[in-house]
Amino acid sequence: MSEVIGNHIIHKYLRHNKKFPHVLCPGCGHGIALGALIRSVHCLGLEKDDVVIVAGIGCSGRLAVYVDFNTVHTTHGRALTFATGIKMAKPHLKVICLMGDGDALSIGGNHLIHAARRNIGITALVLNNNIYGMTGGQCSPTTPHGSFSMTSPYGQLEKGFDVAELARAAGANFVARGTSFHAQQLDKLLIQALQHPGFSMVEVVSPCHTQYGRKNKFKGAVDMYKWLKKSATPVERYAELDETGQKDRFPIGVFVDNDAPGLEEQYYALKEKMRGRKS
Amino acid sequence: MSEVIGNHIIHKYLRHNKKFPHVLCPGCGHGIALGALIRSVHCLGLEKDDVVIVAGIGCSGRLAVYVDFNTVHTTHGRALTFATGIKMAKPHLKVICLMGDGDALSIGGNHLIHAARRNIGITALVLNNNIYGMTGGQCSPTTPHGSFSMTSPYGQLEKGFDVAELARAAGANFVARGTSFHAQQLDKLLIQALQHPGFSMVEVVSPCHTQYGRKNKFKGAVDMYKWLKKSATPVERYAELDETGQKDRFPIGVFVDNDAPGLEEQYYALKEKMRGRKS
Amino acid sequence: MAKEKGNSKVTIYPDWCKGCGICVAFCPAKVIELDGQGKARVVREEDCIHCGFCELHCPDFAIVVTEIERCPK
Amino acid sequence: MAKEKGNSKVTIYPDWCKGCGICVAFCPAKVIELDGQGKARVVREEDCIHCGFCELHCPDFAIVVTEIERCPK
Amino acid sequence: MKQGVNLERFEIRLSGLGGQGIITLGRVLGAGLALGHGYQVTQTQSYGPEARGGSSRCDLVVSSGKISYPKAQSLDLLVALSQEACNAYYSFLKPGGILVLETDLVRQPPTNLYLGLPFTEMAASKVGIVQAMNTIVLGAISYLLPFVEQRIMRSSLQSALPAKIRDVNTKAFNLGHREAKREFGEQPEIWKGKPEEREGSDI
Amino acid sequence: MKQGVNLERFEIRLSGLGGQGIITLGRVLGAGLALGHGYQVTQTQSYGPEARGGSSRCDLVVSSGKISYPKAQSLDLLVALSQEACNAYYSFLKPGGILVLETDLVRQPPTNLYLGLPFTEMAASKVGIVQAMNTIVLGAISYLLPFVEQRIMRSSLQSALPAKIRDVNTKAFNLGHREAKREFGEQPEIWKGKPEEREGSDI
Amino acid sequence: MAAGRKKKRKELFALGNEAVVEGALLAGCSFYGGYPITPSSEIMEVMAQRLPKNDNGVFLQMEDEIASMGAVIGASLAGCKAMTATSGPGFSLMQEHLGYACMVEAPLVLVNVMRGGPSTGLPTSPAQGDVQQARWGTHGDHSMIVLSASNVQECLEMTITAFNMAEKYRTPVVLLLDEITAHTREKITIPREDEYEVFNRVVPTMPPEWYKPFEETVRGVPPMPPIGSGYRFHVTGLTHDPNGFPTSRPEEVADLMERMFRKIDQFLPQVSLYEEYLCADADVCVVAYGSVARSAEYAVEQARERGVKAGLLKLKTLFPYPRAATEKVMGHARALVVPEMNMGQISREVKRVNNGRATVRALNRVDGQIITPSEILKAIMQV
Amino acid sequence: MAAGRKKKRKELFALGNEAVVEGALLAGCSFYGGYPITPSSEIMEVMAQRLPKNDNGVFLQMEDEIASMGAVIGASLAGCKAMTATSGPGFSLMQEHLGYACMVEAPLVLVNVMRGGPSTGLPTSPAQGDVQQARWGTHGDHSMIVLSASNVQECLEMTITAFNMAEKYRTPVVLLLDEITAHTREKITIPREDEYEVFNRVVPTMPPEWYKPFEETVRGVPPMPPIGSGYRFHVTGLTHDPNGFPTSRPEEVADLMERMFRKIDQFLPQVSLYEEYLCADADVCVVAYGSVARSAEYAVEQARERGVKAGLLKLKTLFPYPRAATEKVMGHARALVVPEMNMGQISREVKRVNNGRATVRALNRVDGQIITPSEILKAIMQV
Ligand SMILES: Cc1ncc(C[n+]2csc(CCOP(=O)(O)OP(=O)(O)O)c2C)c(N)n1
Ligand SMILES: Cc1ncc(C[n+]2csc(CCOP(=O)(O)OP(=O)(O)O)c2C)c(N)n1
Ligand code: SF4
Ligand code: SF4
Ligand code: SF4
Ligand code: SF4
Ligand code: SF4
Ligand code: SF4
Ligand SMILES: [Mg+2]
Ligand SMILES: [Mg+2]
Repeated sequence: MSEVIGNHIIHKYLRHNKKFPHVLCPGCGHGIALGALIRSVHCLGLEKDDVVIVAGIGCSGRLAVYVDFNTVHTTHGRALTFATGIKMAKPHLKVICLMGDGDALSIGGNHLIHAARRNIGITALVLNNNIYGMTGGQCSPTTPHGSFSMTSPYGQLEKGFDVAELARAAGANFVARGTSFHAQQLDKLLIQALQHPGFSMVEVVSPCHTQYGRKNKFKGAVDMYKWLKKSATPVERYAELDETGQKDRFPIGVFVDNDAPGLEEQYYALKEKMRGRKS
Repeated sequence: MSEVIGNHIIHKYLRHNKKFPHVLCPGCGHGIALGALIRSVHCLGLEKDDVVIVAGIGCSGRLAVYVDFNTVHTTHGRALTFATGIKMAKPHLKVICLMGDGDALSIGGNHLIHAARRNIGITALVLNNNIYGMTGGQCSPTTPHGSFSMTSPYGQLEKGFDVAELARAAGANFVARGTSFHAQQLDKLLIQALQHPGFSMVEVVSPCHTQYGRKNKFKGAVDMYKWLKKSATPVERYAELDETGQKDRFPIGVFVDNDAPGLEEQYYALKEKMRGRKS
Repeated sequence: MAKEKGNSKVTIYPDWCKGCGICVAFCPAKVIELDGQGKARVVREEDCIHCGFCELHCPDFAIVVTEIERCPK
Repeated sequence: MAKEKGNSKVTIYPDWCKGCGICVAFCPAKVIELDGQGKARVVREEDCIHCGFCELHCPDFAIVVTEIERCPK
Repeated sequence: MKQGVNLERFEIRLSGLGGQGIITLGRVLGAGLALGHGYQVTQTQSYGPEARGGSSRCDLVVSSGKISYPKAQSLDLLVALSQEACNAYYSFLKPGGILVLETDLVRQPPTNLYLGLPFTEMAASKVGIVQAMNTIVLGAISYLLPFVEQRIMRSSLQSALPAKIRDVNTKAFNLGHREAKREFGEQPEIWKGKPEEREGSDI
Repeated sequence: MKQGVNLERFEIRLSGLGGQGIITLGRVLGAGLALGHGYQVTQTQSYGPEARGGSSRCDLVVSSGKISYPKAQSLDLLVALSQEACNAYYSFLKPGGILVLETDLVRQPPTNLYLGLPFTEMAASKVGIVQAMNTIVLGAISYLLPFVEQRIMRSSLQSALPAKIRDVNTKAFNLGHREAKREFGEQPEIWKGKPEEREGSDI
Repeated sequence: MAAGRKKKRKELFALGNEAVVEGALLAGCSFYGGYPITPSSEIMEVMAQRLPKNDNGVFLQMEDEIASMGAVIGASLAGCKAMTATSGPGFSLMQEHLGYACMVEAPLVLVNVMRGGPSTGLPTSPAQGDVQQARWGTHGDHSMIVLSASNVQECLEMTITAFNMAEKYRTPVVLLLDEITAHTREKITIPREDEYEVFNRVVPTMPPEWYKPFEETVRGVPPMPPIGSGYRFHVTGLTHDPNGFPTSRPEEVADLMERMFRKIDQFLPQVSLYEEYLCADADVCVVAYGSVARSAEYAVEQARERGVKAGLLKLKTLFPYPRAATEKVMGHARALVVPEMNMGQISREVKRVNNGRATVRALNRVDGQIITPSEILKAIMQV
Repeated sequence: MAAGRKKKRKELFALGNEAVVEGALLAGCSFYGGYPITPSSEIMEVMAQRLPKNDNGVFLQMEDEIASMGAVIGASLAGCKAMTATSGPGFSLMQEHLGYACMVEAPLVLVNVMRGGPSTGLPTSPAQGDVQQARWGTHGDHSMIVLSASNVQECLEMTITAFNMAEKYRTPVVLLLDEITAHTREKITIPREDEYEVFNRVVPTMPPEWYKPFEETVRGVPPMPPIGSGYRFHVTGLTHDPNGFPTSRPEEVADLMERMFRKIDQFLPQVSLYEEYLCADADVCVVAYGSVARSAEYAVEQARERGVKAGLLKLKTLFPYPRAATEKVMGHARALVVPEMNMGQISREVKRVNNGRATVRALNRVDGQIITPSEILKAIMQV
């Protein structure tokens, strides 16, 4: 992917019978992530018919309707369960889940760790804006300790998940983190994830100025992207930093990269074996 | 705890108006774990009135009814949610959750990781027998790859969770693993867990001969305890083993030991602070 | 833990014993055996070294081991 | 990526632009500004170095940057 | 808390962009009418995706009697502080209803029958903070609505605000009232009495 | 698949310990009666905690006509292969019903009216595998029940089993039948004809 | 209630959702556990501000609706007056625990702000599609108290009532609002302390050894101590005996079930809340609840102006269905009009009770729009 | 159906739960996703053995019931005939997704084996407490097809019927069994291929550009292609327009809702399955379903022997409630007896339909025991 894939390509993947611009707020990181997803599908030369986007409920989930793939907008937190059914039934399809941080990690946390454990061949995008965007700014399981939201008016007392770490511990084959500021790296991470067997998860740190930024001293969308630029640090460099260096930064890049066969591969191999036995 | 605490002490904690022996199968590891729990409560000198056992549904959950504490037998997978409500409402109570592997990790997996993240002051016992005992031997999220159950008649294709690892990644303050064969160590682990602030989890590997052993070449209950004796290895020693040495073994002991204040402590401190402000 | 032989009294409540055999299999002094009804029975009490294993591992709390000479405190 | 100035055409579809200001803030060549209606407008197209940033980061796919001389392949 | 004018049912929509303080404006206006003037008031607003994408809307129904249907459908007054809002809601204005615009932000009014002021610019240049724009609008509306008493609405506004921004908002309110009086002319005739009954209309 | 005897409703309970193969016994017996002999049969069994703690129970209702109520409540035949089972279910036996015991495992029969064999010991010593005990019981029951044809039940058993354990189980079946014939004497009189109607009883 | 001057009542310009919080705090609510969902989220948000400031208030955001109900029940067992709020999808998720609360007799209040359904449906539009669900959504037969409110002041009042009934009958109470009622701001008046009743659950007064947690009592409601107060007992969702121990003995199960139905049924008159408006001589009676009752009231007035003797039976209790009140209006009304923002859920109850006496005309709408006064008026004029 | 000799029918001695699996496989089920729970687990366990051996069968154990329904809906959208099975607590957890399946019109079969409730209740005892829940358990108004079976052979047959209805009407179908029916072994006869109908969903036959996934059709049921077959479209639980795109425009919402109700209502006669037994001249008619219908049949025979003209209306469809059939028997029966293992859930429907014509006597039991023939007989003799 040496060349920038421009929006004239993106436009070919958008639904022509949908109204644009989309419903998301000005400057919402989710739109940028969607661009990255489309570019990575394009780069891999996947057929639109073979791509299934399974989305949860949230601003993030709202993206699905705009792209000209097979799109399923499911229920809050459960996208991975629908995706699992689809993938097991039709293993040749590229099944991609689009979820928010609340979606994937609060109500949907169990499905995430089980999809990872099962190693089902799905690529999960967690668009992490550290907040419930859609419902108006309540805290999510990634809202940082001390920060403010509609349901933590005196500062969040709980700590947030390290999403990548959780996916790793649960058994995911491929785990990475990018941001919607680092769009080109995000393209690469998504391409890797989509090519992986088994379960792959990419966390995309994606700012929500409207619901998170506003309450936490960010002046506007641009301000949040500046923060991303400053604090997101390649994992290799991050590992070399001492504690003070790591403070106020977070690592991006690839954290887990295994090649165990996906559940659907194993299952269909079993069927094949049993068929062999029968005949 | 230099002296063995005998069953004459245990008997004082059992409900005299309940029928014994309990409903569990001969040789079920869960009974041994219950003994350890009672001993650790006894050693810490806790008042019966101050102890709350919140149990899920499963053979493991059935234990609660036999002990003379405040006991709440909840719904399948959700014990931690009830316990969270109780602990936040009455922070001085010792709240202990008794859950099975299916209970805590399959249907209840999300509550486990959230209780860990939240660091709520609860001690969670996960009685892990690698199977759904109560419902007749279907696979659980800890059923090892390749083993047999009523729902994996051709061998389990999925891999099992590393429960301790998952709890750690989710943010638990204290994480340990014991077995019902290593009862004395279990007492010690439980005592440590009960003394810890915040969320502590002890996984107890606890054999189910009836539903797991039978289908996986264990000749009887005793056979399973022999297997535990052989394969459970203190974490320090385990760490020193090479890959072949680690194969067929698993580590027991303390994996995480942090001291972050529990959510309830933080919450009541906040209230205190705000009250200060008011007056 | 008393380690001397002959000091211990091993009581098994047959009503609570389910005959799982754990105490039988792991007692270091072979003090216990299963009887014809499949219940644990103390057969060599004098060999008991009061290691506590059987008491700690009986899933049904059916065994109590005490010292013979003095009352348990 | 063309790095030479003056070779690029920067098109912004005002209908899709929501005026978030990302392209304005991060364009290395200061090609874009927000107009009175709060929409992005190309003001120094000739300075564009075709770095692609604006295209990749417009959350609304409102910007297209092409090379002037030849048709995009 | 006597009601100056007997109102059957009067519908107001305040609309514009997120961040303009539309909802606060509606709440203060509503509280002033309900608690200060003693009218029955129902106030509703836009939620969900509607409330994102930068748009904002707040409706009030004001009446002397009980309000059967709390949402606005046929507007007596539409305040539009952005072009999108104006386009979206102009058609809900009832015949003879009044349209109030932010003249800098609504460059293409859908009709030439409107009242307008450059509220944002006024806030920036005359009050010194753009955020006070909504209070200027409140002042202007308070002038326009014959059933609003300036004094009551002003004190209602004051009691809704924290001390440190009270003065500047009072100033903004007065400015809005004054400028509206100068620019808008007479209060609309049709509102003066009891609005005609709208029997059978789908309220 | 003609039915040899006309049955109104005949209730059997097989009970004992987990691991004795009670459920399999019931299924084979039920299949033999339903598919082989052409009776209406309903078979139910214990589930849940009941089925743990080592106990096991399997009921059959056999009838020539439709079975209205599929669970057993008033037993014509109780087979008890453990003391606990015998204690628990003896009271469900109807007056005149027959009790069959495992004489080594039921040391304290609740009555002296019973038929017994040391099935486990027989399996161990005469068949060579303890697991075949349930098949011996099947053979014995097949003798006892006047509406069972030995030949049909045996072939029903055989078709239910994988080839490699077929022979040993046939042997066990025959053993049970033979020993029952020798030990139990005549088939119970009361079962020979159509059992009396039990009108109004709470079936 | 001193002889001195009464305090002035506080007035607020508040959302229906905010009024719920006011009511809950007046009733003594000290625990909120929830998960946000439109159009109920403001209840949670205001609780997040208020409860930490309260003496013993606990606010907790849980990971989902299932967890929310779990926490609420836990807190209830620990002695709190506890509540949660949600909307359609979350209400569906709460059903298992709603049944658990019935079974262990844990008092709690669950506010469901109805939006368009089924499924994600119309998240920001009003509906009344969850009425029968509120009664039947959990598995297994059970009793359920379901209340509603039709304007902002009633949101406050009915929340107090919900807490009182929950505590009095040891049962979960569902308060159904619709999006309109919840998202409308109106003036509300906060009652003075002497103007509303607060009922607190009955706690045991015998020594712990004599206490049986699920024993029969005159009211059918056993006293309930908070966990940790010296009364140690077992709580389970299995059918249980008076000690709380699991049982499947038919007599014991029957006793339990019978008591649980009876403890509510025997107080039917107290539990059945409704308002009659111009009902006394009505030929045509509208039966309505929630925001539709507002439209109905107006329509009834208009019908009277046109010479039709119309009346309104406004239901505040939806279940147990106010049978007696309905029968009473059917004593003279020849026709009943039942307007609902669903395909006919309360009209089923009306028809069941009706037993052929009057003509029952259901007026239904499921497009996310409120039923207007003129639609109801038309129906009144037609029947 | 060649002229040659017909194959002998296969006979099995099988559990009700096993018969469900036989029926499902005959109907073409190729996907099972589930979570074990007593007393439904055998359905899952037998599926675990059978599906991996089938040509295209997929078996999946999910982490809970919510996930199970998610996977089943996903598989249905991907073109599978898909099913799950559960019992009470799991059924409550499946409600949100049941509503989603309604909304996106995903055909699927959900078997709920009823046990004693509410809550954990009586896990191994029979009950019929989830009947109204099956109709109303999910939020938002919707249609729902609910079937039942009263013996093991019917378990097989009604499972086939459930799949056929699901595919024909593009809707989830709930099959309600009770613990007795599920856990009884009886002889079943596997029908020959020419003895039962299998309906496969209608797939679009126009070029993809012309396909509108939620468009009006004569039957009200739009054709449904499997995901990945060239017809790309949007599926959402939000109210949607014919293209599947979210909409809140009242007209579009009304069109959608109206079609979703109509697609089932207009086929009421086909959907209403029941059996009449000695009904033609019955004075007293028992209305029953599930295992209770077995007792009822016997009781009716006994009553006839005693000279009472009794009959049995055995319901196989519970919802949409077979109104016409009930009205027909009420044409001559002066009394209806409705025995149920709940506090009266179908008797509510009978009363609603009855409209004052006949005496309706509910006979209820909630102690985990079946209702016996003699109890029903007594009720018949009394009314
Ligand atoms: C069962 C259920 N509970 C709650 C909701 C309400 N809800 C919709 S989106 C959302 C959270 C959105 O946050 P996130 O997943 O982080 O997505 P974002 O909007 O931030 O992209 C919630 C709580 C719902 N739709 N369904
Ligand atoms: C919502 C719900 N789903 C399923 C069940 C059925 N169920 C009861 S216990 C259990 C699993 C028990 O396994 P585990 O938690 O490992 O406990 P164990 O019996 O092995 O100790 C299941 C699936 C239930 N009671 N509730
Ligand atoms: S609320 Fe936040 S996440 Fe949602 S569209 Fe707006 S910026 Fe994006
Ligand atoms: S089934 Fe397994 S876990 Fe349950 S009591 Fe028996 S041995 Fe223990
Ligand atoms: S360990 Fe306990 S139950 Fe097992 S045999 Fe010994 S005494 Fe009996
Ligand atoms: S205490 Fe030790 S030595 Fe004594 S009987 Fe028990 S296991 Fe054997
Ligand atoms: S990034 Fe896009 S939406 Fe934002 S200002 Fe630039 S063109 Fe407009
Ligand atoms: S391509 Fe680069 S230089 Fe050119 S306008 Fe965009 S951001 Fe500026
Ligand atoms: Mg988010
Ligand atoms: Mg287990």
